[in-house]
Amino acid sequence: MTDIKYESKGSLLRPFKALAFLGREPVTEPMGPRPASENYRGFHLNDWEKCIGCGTCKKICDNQAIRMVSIPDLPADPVKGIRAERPAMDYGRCCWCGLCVDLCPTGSLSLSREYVHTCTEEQISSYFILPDPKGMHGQGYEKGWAKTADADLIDLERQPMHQLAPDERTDSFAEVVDGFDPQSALLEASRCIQCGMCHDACPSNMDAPQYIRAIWSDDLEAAIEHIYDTNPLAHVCGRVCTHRCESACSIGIRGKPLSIRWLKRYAMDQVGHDRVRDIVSKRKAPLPDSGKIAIIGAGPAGLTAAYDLALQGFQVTIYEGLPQGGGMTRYGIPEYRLPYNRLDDDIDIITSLGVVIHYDTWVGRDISMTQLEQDNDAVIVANGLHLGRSTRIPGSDHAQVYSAIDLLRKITLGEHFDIPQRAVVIGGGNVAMDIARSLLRLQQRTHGRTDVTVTTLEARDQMMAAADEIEEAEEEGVVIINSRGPRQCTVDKEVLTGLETVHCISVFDAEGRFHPQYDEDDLTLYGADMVVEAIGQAPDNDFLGELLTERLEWVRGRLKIDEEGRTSEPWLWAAGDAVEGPDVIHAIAGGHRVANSIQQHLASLRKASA
Amino acid sequence: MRPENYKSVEHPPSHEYELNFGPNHPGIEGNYALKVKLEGDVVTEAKADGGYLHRGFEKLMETRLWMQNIALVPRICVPDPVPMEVVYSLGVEELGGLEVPARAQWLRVLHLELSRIAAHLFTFGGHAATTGMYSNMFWGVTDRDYVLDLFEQMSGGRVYHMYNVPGGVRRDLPDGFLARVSELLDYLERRLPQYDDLFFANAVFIDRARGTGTLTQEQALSWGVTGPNLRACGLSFDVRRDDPYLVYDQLEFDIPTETAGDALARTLVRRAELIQSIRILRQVIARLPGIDGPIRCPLPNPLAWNVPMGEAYPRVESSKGELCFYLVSTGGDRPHRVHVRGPSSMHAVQVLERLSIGTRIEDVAQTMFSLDACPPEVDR
Amino acid sequence: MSKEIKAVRLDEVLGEMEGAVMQRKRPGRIRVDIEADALPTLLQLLKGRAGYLHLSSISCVDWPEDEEFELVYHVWSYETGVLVSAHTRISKQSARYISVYDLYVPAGFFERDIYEMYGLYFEGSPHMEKFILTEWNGPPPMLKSFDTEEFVRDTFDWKEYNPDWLQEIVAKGGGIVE
Amino acid sequence: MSEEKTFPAIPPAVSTGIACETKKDSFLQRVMDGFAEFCRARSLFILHYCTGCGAIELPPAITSRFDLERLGVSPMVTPRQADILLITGYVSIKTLKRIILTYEQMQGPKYVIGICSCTVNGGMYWNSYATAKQLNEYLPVDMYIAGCMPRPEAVQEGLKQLREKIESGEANSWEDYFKRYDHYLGNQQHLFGDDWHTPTDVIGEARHYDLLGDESLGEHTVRLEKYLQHHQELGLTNVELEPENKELMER
Amino acid sequence: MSDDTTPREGHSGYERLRGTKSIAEILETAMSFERSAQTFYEDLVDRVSKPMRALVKELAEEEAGHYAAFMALKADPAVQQQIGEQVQIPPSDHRFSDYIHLPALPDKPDDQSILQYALGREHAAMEQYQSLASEVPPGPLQDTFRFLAQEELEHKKELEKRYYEVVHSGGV
Repeated sequence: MTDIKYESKGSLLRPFKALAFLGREPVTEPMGPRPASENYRGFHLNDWEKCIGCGTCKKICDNQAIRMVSIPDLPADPVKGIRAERPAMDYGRCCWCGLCVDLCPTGSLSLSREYVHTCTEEQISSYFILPDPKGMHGQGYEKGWAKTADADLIDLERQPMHQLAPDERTDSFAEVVDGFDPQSALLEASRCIQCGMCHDACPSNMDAPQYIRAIWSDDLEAAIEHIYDTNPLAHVCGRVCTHRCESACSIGIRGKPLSIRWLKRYAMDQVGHDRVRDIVSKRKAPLPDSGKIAIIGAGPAGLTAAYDLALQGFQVTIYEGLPQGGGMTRYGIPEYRLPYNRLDDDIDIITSLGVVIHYDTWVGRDISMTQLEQDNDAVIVANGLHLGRSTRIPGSDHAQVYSAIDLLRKITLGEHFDIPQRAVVIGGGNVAMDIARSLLRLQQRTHGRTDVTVTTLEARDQMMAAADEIEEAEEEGVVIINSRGPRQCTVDKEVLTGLETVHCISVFDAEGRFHPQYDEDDLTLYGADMVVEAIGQAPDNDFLGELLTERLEWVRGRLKIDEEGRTSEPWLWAAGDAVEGPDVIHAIAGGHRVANSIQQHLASLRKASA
Repeated sequence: MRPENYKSVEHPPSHEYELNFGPNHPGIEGNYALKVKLEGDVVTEAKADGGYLHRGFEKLMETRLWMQNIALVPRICVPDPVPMEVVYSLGVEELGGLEVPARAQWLRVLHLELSRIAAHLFTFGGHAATTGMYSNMFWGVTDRDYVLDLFEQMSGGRVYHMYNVPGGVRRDLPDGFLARVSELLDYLERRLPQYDDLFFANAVFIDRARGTGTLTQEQALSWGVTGPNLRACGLSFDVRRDDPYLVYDQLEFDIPTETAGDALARTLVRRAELIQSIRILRQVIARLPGIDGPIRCPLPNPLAWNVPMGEAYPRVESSKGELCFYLVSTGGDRPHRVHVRGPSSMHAVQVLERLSIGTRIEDVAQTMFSLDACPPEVDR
Repeated sequence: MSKEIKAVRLDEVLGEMEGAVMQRKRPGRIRVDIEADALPTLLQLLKGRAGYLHLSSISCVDWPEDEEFELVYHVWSYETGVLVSAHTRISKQSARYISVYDLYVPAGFFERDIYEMYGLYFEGSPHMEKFILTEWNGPPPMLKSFDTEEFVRDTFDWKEYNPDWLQEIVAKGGGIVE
Repeated sequence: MSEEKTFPAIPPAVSTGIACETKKDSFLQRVMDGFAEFCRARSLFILHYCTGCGAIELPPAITSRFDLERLGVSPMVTPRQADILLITGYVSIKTLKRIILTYEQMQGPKYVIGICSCTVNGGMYWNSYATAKQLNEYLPVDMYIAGCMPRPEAVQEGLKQLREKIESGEANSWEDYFKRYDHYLGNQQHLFGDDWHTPTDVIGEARHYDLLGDESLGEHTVRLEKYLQHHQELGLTNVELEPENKELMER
Repeated sequence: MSDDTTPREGHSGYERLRGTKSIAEILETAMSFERSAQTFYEDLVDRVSKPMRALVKELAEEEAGHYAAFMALKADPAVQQQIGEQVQIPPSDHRFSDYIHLPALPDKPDDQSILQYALGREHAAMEQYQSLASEVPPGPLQDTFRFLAQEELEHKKELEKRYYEVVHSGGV
């Protein structure tokens, strides 16, 4: 290209050169819409199969153009994190920035290559659409702007969690997981898209988005406030919760779900115990004495109910048979997962609200149910599942065959037993992992070497234990043998020699029902001087006494309760593992439920009498 | 400017009148107005009247998340939206200490220079129309449209691309994109001589533009003129070279200047800049394939993004001049303050008001287009 | 560029200004914090002695907790390629300050803008009247105390769409989730 | 065109004095009307007023590449000669006043097209204090074109639709402005204040076109009349007050 | 408790017993099997504590239903014609018979032992009815055995599921 000499501006005729264009083909495009580019940002498409109704698109929309519509026909499953909702777009607001697509956790939302929509005043409702895969006018335009790896704004990776190396942790009961440092906690918390699927999935409906947001805003005391709205066992849940929230987390669909549990733990660890106690104490309204409540069992359910009721001005007394509180979280969960001092902190907060706990007090032995009924306005049974189930295979009555629950309790209580040189554990759940890893630590400490084998009926992918538990157990040296059904505990001259197992072809039938099939020819013997059965737990309901047992209604061996947690006796409520099966967060939810029910019941009684 | 043979006549008082030049006037650029006092057809007083396009951007940006604002910023200047995206992103990156990957920086330069070409072509079209040369307006608009086609392939949008985000860009280029850019540059190079015939070297245009809206160097400096308008007064200043951002310091390009300071000089500077932009783009096309890597640094979740406390005053050279944002963060998820300093804040208001005085009414439009004033940028 | 202006080192100018706190933010960016009454003098020195000819902009920031406005004067030296941002704070009580229009012509636009948007009056500024907000009767909109969303909610209604698909869903018991 | 300030006196209302006869629906009339609509649909002038950012797609639309002249559409610089008022996106309150003034100056039949999201429900400036949110609260709108902003092809489609609508005689929303003037005026007053008025005597025109309907007059037109009356008393203007309004005011 | 009560499938390791019985005999055995079970569970109801009682009652009702099915079958004229025919004795017969005579349960049975016992019974009965269904000629008799085998299988699965829930308590 040349520069023009503007001193000589050229002939007046020069512009007429443009007349040469007269004969050329015009640049004019044919009438009608041209095909748009491959990543064009046109009208929305939404794959309803992929969409989970999380509403993240609604949150990122800077124009509030997206509204969630609940659609009754659609399947909804809070446990899996699926809502029967789909986004609807207001094209009177949309600016086609595509942030909704880039932030969609599932990748269901995209923009099509369709861009023409006109309507009259009467048809203006056509500006509000419920996108589906067919497009705005059902014309099946191709996808334009859709999710790509480089445009994805969802952080699919977790912040790494530092924990003790396997060889550092096997000789002691020191806590394995370090917990987040402030930086990684902030980063982890900031992955949250606040969809609230975790809230829906949590049995106790913990508002995780709120405390995660508080952590991310570096306002940890606000996080504590939010946590204590729904969970007084924050240290416990911050460490050993079965985190249904994480299974429902919508980031988990394409990536790793948020470490919600560790974030809770981080908030609790960072804010000192005294400060937490101050924060919680402010929640206690100066209420008049509302009544007297007795609770049997200082486990998660009992403690939660006590917390709720104490905040409402009730005089709460807990009767606990064991020397310390926490129930299964203390006597079932090893210290390396939940340090006792953290549990003590949680209990201290509850007792600081005025809750009295009588330890070493067995109801039925030291105080009768009749007494409790007489002295209190309401009684809550939260006795838990403290009896271990046995396979009852031949040889299982040998003295060296233990129940995992009993053994874990012995470890916590510091009771003596002979540490086996070689141990075999039957069971594939978290309790099996707990006892295996505890025995391994004791072996390392006593014998300087470890030999623990876990046999499970289930195949690896069916195992009930949490994936990280399995992984950590194996790191530490626990040998896990899958698909083995226990056949007998071999005893030679009164001495336990091992466990004979048979190959389990399949555990469940096609309909997912328990229907184990064995290959009787495939027998293997695992040598051991101790066999531990960790297959299940049962409640000990003898304390109720025969009379009360007869009066109460039962269902499938458990106390029958209604959805509020009431038993068939008007003064008696039940909660926790004993009625709902073993799970700490369910127990906490049950504690809230009965506390709430009791309050309402007593309030209506007072109203009636007044 | 009055023609040489113009003889001043004593006008009766009725020859003095006020005129609302705009907002609904074909000669005005955008939705903007000048209230002019005329003596005959010579402007004796001019007062800009803005706010017709006021949307309260600065307020709205305080209500939206850092990431959401990427949808808002390009709309501040409609004909040249890309520098807005980039300057905002640069500011957030400075606040957040984000490292923009090399490839993203080159992609941004590609995007910026394409936008500059589009904006200049559009201005040529507009300027031609104000001097009655509609053929050239048709050409300018159509050729700009070919650039918009490239934007559409690159970012999925013709006019508002929302392509730059803090930390990088949103997408990598589609296949074969650079070849298409190259084709377009070839086309534009072929086209420019035709523009010369019709417009730049047109005696009518030169006569009308020469001496219209003349700025002296001192005036330009003192009135805060920047960009091509400043360079048309012989002052070689360009943010790209003198306060470099992105990878402009790795690129070879000249800063064209003219000395006359009038509408013609400004237009010629733009024409020369078009050539420089083509030169920059050729370098980008040559370099870009060799620069691999991510196009965006890892970003926090946009819904939970607290940008660290601080302030930033990023600057870029838009097609119209110096464009700056003043960003203040208090460490929250939204900006505490965003001040948009567009070049047109000066050009379309105080400079235009001053330059209009003494010109004939029919040249006011030309003056405005030659200053490349962008009303939405003034009104925000 | 006018070569007569000698590039006096910025440090010298700042050294003469008592109470001015300088902070180098990055190459080519300097922040100066200064008392309000000394700021015009600083700008005068910057322009007259250090060659800071170009007032890039004046930004105003509302700090509601402090009951103060922060004014930031961004001035640029074409010769040294340095941008100085001079920060000062003005009490909201007085909401008045001195114009620097006689020093920098561009200040006229920015001061009017700040007057409109924040209600901060600049004495001696030539255009202390409305420009953008001529049809606006509310409070200065950029004040943090003005909630634009609340204003919009009180003033405007939203479109009520009622498409067929929505009617069907509502009939089944669904509908828009608020 | 700042109406309050630069118009110290209200110009007199349009009073044609011609009584409009009721249209006879004769065969010839129908043929002639049909022909008129056919022609009208093929010669549409868009008012050259860039109200908002969507206007940036109009130069491409009217120039060579998308050439709207193929549809008989061309820009027009004056409201009096224009048929279509194309509202290109958001309307700031300041612009809205000008839009209404302009609209009232346009001759019927006239058509309003709202393009972009902003004209429908506020668009991306939904929470801005400075923009109006729903255009049809202030003016009757014939056609909307979705997009932010709509591409020239979409504008093309919208104009095609409008053309069909005109040809089939359905594009009558301009009559609605007269028939429901009180409604539109009410919304305008809500936004601009009770002293809002334009130089056009809309009621007079409505009567002229025989489009005065039940909702043409109401509390808002009364408010307008009161305001004008006040000005008249001050000798600022000379307006013949509407007899209907007088009745309404007495009530 | 004998090892046989453990639920298992497959026939390897078992000696196939050969022999024949008349249909009348088979029906008698089956009816006494169901009858004995019914009485057994009915007696058990009072021996177990309340939490287990519902389970035992359910089991008793189940068996009573089967018994009623045989009563109806016997009254069927079509069966009356075949009743004297000899058919092969199924190999599972001995286990089947065991359950008629040997109610092996501890004195104070808990839910686990009741379930284990019931599972063993269901399994033996299912095998027995399956075999018989393949031996007898087509007709109402075969249909009934098929039906009963299916019933027992379904019931067994139901019990297995419950066993899993109760004993493995959700698998911790």
